[in-house]
Amino acid sequence: MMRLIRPMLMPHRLVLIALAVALALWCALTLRWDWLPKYLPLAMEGLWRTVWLLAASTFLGFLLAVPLGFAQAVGPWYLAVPARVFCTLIRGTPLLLQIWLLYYGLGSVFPQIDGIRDSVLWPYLRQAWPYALLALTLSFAGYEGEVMRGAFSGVNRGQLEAARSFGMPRFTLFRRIWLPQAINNVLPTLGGETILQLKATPLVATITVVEIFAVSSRVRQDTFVIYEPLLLLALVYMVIAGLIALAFRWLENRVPTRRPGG
Amino acid sequence: MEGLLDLLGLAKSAELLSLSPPGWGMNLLRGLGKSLQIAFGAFGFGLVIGLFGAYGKLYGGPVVRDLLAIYTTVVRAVPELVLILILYFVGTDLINRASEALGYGRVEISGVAAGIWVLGVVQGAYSTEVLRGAILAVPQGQIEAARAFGMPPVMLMRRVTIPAMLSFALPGLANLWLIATKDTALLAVVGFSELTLETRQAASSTRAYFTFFLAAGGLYLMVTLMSSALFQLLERRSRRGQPSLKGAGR
Amino acid sequence: MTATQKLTPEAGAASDLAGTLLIEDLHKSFGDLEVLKGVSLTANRGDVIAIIGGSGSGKSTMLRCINFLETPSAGRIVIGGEEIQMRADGTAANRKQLERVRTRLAMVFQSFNLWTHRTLLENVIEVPVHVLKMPRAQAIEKARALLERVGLAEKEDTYPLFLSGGQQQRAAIARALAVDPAVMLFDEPTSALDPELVGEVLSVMRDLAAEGRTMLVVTHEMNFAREVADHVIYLYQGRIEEQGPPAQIFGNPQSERLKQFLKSIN
Amino acid sequence: MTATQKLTPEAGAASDLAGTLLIEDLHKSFGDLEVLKGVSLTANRGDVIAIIGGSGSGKSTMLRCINFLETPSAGRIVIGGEEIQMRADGTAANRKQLERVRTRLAMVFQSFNLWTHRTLLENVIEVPVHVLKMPRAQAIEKARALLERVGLAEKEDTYPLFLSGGQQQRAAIARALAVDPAVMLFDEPTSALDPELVGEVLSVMRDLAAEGRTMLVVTHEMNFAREVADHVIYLYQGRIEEQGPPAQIFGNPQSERLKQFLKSIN
Amino acid sequence: AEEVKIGIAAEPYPPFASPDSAGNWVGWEIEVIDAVCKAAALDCVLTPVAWDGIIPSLTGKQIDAIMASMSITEERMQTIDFSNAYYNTPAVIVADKSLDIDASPASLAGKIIGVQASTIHQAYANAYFGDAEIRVYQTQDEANQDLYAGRIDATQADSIAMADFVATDAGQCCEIKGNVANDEAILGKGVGAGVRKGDDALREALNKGIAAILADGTHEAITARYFAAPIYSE
Ligand SMILES: Nc1ncnc2c1ncn2[C@@H]1O[C@H](COP(=O)(O)OP(=O)(O)OP(=O)(O)O)[C@@H](O)[C@H]1O
Ligand SMILES: Nc1ncnc2c1ncn2[C@@H]1O[C@H](COP(=O)(O)OP(=O)(O)OP(=O)(O)O)[C@@H](O)[C@H]1O
Ligand SMILES: [Mg+2]
Ligand SMILES: [Mg+2]
Repeated sequence: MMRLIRPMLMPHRLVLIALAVALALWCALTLRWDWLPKYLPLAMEGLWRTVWLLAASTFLGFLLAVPLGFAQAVGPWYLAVPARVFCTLIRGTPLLLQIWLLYYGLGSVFPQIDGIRDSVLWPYLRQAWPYALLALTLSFAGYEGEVMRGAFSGVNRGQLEAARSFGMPRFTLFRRIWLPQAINNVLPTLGGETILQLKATPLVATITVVEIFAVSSRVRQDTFVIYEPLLLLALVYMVIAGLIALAFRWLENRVPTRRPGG
Repeated sequence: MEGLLDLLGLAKSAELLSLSPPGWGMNLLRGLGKSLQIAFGAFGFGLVIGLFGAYGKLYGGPVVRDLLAIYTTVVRAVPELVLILILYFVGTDLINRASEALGYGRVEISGVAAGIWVLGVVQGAYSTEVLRGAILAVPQGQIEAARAFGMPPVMLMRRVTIPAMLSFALPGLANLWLIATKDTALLAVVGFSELTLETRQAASSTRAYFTFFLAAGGLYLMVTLMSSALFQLLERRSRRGQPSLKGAGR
Repeated sequence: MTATQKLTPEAGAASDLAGTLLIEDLHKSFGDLEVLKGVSLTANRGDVIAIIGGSGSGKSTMLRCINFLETPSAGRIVIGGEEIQMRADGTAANRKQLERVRTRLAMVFQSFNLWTHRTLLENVIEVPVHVLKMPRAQAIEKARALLERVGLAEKEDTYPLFLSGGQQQRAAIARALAVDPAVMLFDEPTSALDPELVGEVLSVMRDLAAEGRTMLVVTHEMNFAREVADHVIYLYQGRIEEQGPPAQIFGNPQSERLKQFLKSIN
Repeated sequence: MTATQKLTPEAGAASDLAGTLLIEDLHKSFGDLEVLKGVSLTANRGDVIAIIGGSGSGKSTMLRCINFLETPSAGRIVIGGEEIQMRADGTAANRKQLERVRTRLAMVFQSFNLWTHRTLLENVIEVPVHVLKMPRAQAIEKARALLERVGLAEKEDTYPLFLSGGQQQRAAIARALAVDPAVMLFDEPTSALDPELVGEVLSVMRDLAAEGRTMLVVTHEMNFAREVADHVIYLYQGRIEEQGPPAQIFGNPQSERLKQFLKSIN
Repeated sequence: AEEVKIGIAAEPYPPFASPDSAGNWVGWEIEVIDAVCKAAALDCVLTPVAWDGIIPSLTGKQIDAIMASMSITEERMQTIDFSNAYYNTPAVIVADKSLDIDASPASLAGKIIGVQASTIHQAYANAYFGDAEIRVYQTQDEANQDLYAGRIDATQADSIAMADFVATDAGQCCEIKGNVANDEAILGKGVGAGVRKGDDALREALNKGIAAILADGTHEAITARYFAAPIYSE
């Protein structure tokens, strides 16, 4: 506990903390917050949608990124080239365009297929969130595929040779040595990328998915209170980003590494 | 040629995308130009912030380090869209109030300048981290060797640290540049007619959504491919002196 | 050059042959560069063979070819009486066989190559548990005994990068011993250590030799080669320039090259 | 323990003092860990001083304190008759002075630390051209002569990472010589090399000693210390445990520690 | 005269305001803005701003007035002031031809209704169609697309814009099902020009201009070129 408190007691930090508290108080007292109770339930709903879209898309995207990265790093050309093309396409075009193409482009193709409106899939195809999830997942996979490519080829060759020299079967080697080391090496990057993914979620508001950003827009549009919802929204994102950072810090510290001193 | 286009059902698209009115091709290109202009400015401004930020974070006093930590954490945690709304409106408001208080009356803030300033502040936070990591990746010994020979700090930075860190920084900087080109889309919110907004206008004026989205995607992709090639060239140049890592992953 | 003794692995039962090693006319090229130009050697169970030679003479390459970390360009490799099946391009033809044979070999790398994401204990039990399917509890018990033996009992929960070079080196030996290998391959096991640690590691190896394990050791430590090895091989530019018992190699070298090499070392 | 000879640098003109080095009661702590506990030494022009000792005894730290790559916790350092001004916290008080003094010292690092983004020739001319402001053409001429001398003439356009360890080591020596240093500091200049390369590098150093350059050499090569050094210092846990001429240190060691250290090496 | 920056929505809203490919803004509202400014002797400059940022732009002084088909509502009047109305149109419900519904909350219960963000239609739908699922789009065009694609059952919007839509190819799927019941508090008192609170001089000037073009027939003339029926009533 003391370890947490002591660094906070440096004089300039005390000044910063005082400033932050003063700023928070000033915001709380002089700005308009009367709209808050009315929109709180909607905000919670939006927050939940943001969180699960983020969680599901990073999880699924990462599952896709592993083979994408592996294929690019060491795969034969007929796997490496498509993986490379996919990653380049995703990274080379704005996510907003991808979302629109999927939702308005692909989405408007479906209704023209005979019988699809009567199928069991239609209630899902009719919703916006499946497209949002798909777009976010593919985007994360594209970016992380690139990261994992570096991670896989960055694993020290000797580590793999040691495993091979003990007769470790290929899949065991991948599962026990290669993948864990690759992931460990890029955990800091992945943490940053997950926060980037968090910041990409507001884009799905443009295809009618009501996540936390859309809620704040709605508040601004309904009440014409301009800055307060934005400030609160910024705070919410900072808290989520902070939690992500903490989670990754915890993951990183599970395997202690010696880092060069600054 | 025309027959072929007809055959593929692309004749209408070609007409919509032609460079002279009533085609919208010129609009898209104009938007692209503006996007690149802002992206370039913001990227450069961000690099300057990043270089000072990285040095401040590594070698600055505790106050400087804490302030920079707050800057990079906050800016990287909050979505750019939110930051742009806050920075653009509050920022211009503050500048105007200041200049009115000083008796100058309202100043005109051009969209380009505002865009560069807003995105530059965002980019600066990321550059700080990229450059800091790159400087850390330079083997300490190389810097010690320079110091042991009596190189003064600025010369050390110019002759050793910066050229040596470049190969570590370039992949990250390439990513930042691509982010900069795409983030210009967010400036549509403040009415800046860059590529995405031009695309939306063209699409909804003509109802040819697919055509224009694909065209814009193609333009972005072109920028990406060209800048990737350029960055690869730079990276290769900065890597001369380092053996290739090819085959290391086997 | 002395002729290689012949050992016919097909003659005896497999169990008798555990710990034997036969290499015949091993060649290896990297592109145009021929690094090994026909190397043959035989090791009986319990033999300690020291391989010496200048930098770039192909010592590491030879060791790495034996367990197919490099694919030989030509030649035969017979381990424990089992010949490793090769394709025309030198890659192992039968992955299952190769994996099986490799579990009977154990290599201790010059740069240790401990798995940095696992603690020492986890490093040592990794192969027994996940490859040899030994029950975890049993593997742990055995691993503790091995770590004890190399003097690292109290470090079992430490990650490799937090250990000094000598400690990592000993941990790598413990990891190799955990698979109960018939043949052990050492690539310059002491080169990165300071003089005091060199002594420690060599004494562990001396014990192993006394136990009767077959060992191939690439080394620059002539004292070790002299004292512990049964047989010394001097490699020069990819060929065996001279070989024989240590007394002969160090006491009465024949080839000019070897004489010069031994002089440069002292 | 022998008393350090005293040398009073203030007595003579600066030019006479070029190449002298005086260290008095040097202390260095990392946090709570006291690594150097009062080390003093004197070197006259042309002296070759070998520093030996076990791992962690503070050899590298001592060398690094001399040119302020580490800030000493206490003590005096006088180089070429000029005392380096220190603040209370051990940092150099006068950056200009420090930079000037450093150009007269040259350090050859254990890990070479050649600048990987420049070719060998560029590495060698870097300091002469950019710090000492020597005309470029002249610097190149001198650099070529030095590279020739260490046997790397045909490698001048190669980048360091494409060279073998021994070649990098020799390039680092050429780079150090390019500044015409009065005092040279070597930190284990041969530890990462194979035996044949060790010989090469040591012979270059022997030449330097013959030229009359002042040298401080941290080394594990007892043969080198025995043959080349004028004076040997044995460090143990941050103190000078014993020092003297090589014949005495190796022939007739007094301290128990040193006896044990010398035994473990052979 | 001093420059007056008139903020218009950067998103096209035909036939009221949309850019042509040469970058010129055209449409009914653009012509009206011209006429009003001329009549009020104002030196007007059109400034496109994203709809989402249009009110902050006004309060942040990037623009001086909003003339972007913005309805005069109580909510908005808490933040900005409005001139008198220069047009008003009823709000209608459009839905697939095969659906048997009208514009009443009861018949829309359980349906999916699309509306454009930050419009009176969104506010109205939230207030009255609580039993339906409401989807919010950035532009009415996108809502129309989804109506055509069948992902929403109905949309609520301006009668003029909708009349335009059902006349297009894509609009053939659908028809206007009727006007929603009026609620002036939400649907407002027509469309007016928004100005900063307290900027009475500009508001008066705009009012004068609007009154002038209504009186001299300019308004009627412009309307006749775009629409079949008048779109202004007292
Ligand atoms: N993967 C490779 N590709 C190309 N050449 C290689 C490769 N590995 C080794 N060589 C070359 O093969 C030769 C023998 O290398 P090897 O590593 O076997 O030498 P060594 O006898 O172990 O030397 P040292 O004592 O320095 O470790 C060297 O000339 C080396 O450059
Ligand atoms: N930057 C540092 N921070 C903390 N401790 C350090 C630092 N540098 C060195 N030490 C410690 O100081 C002690 C002496 O280190 P030093 O590098 O001088 O040893 P050495 O005599 O050079 O040993 P070796 O022969 O292994 O190189 C060691 O215990 C080491 O752990
Ligand atoms: Mg080797
Ligand atoms: Mg050292």
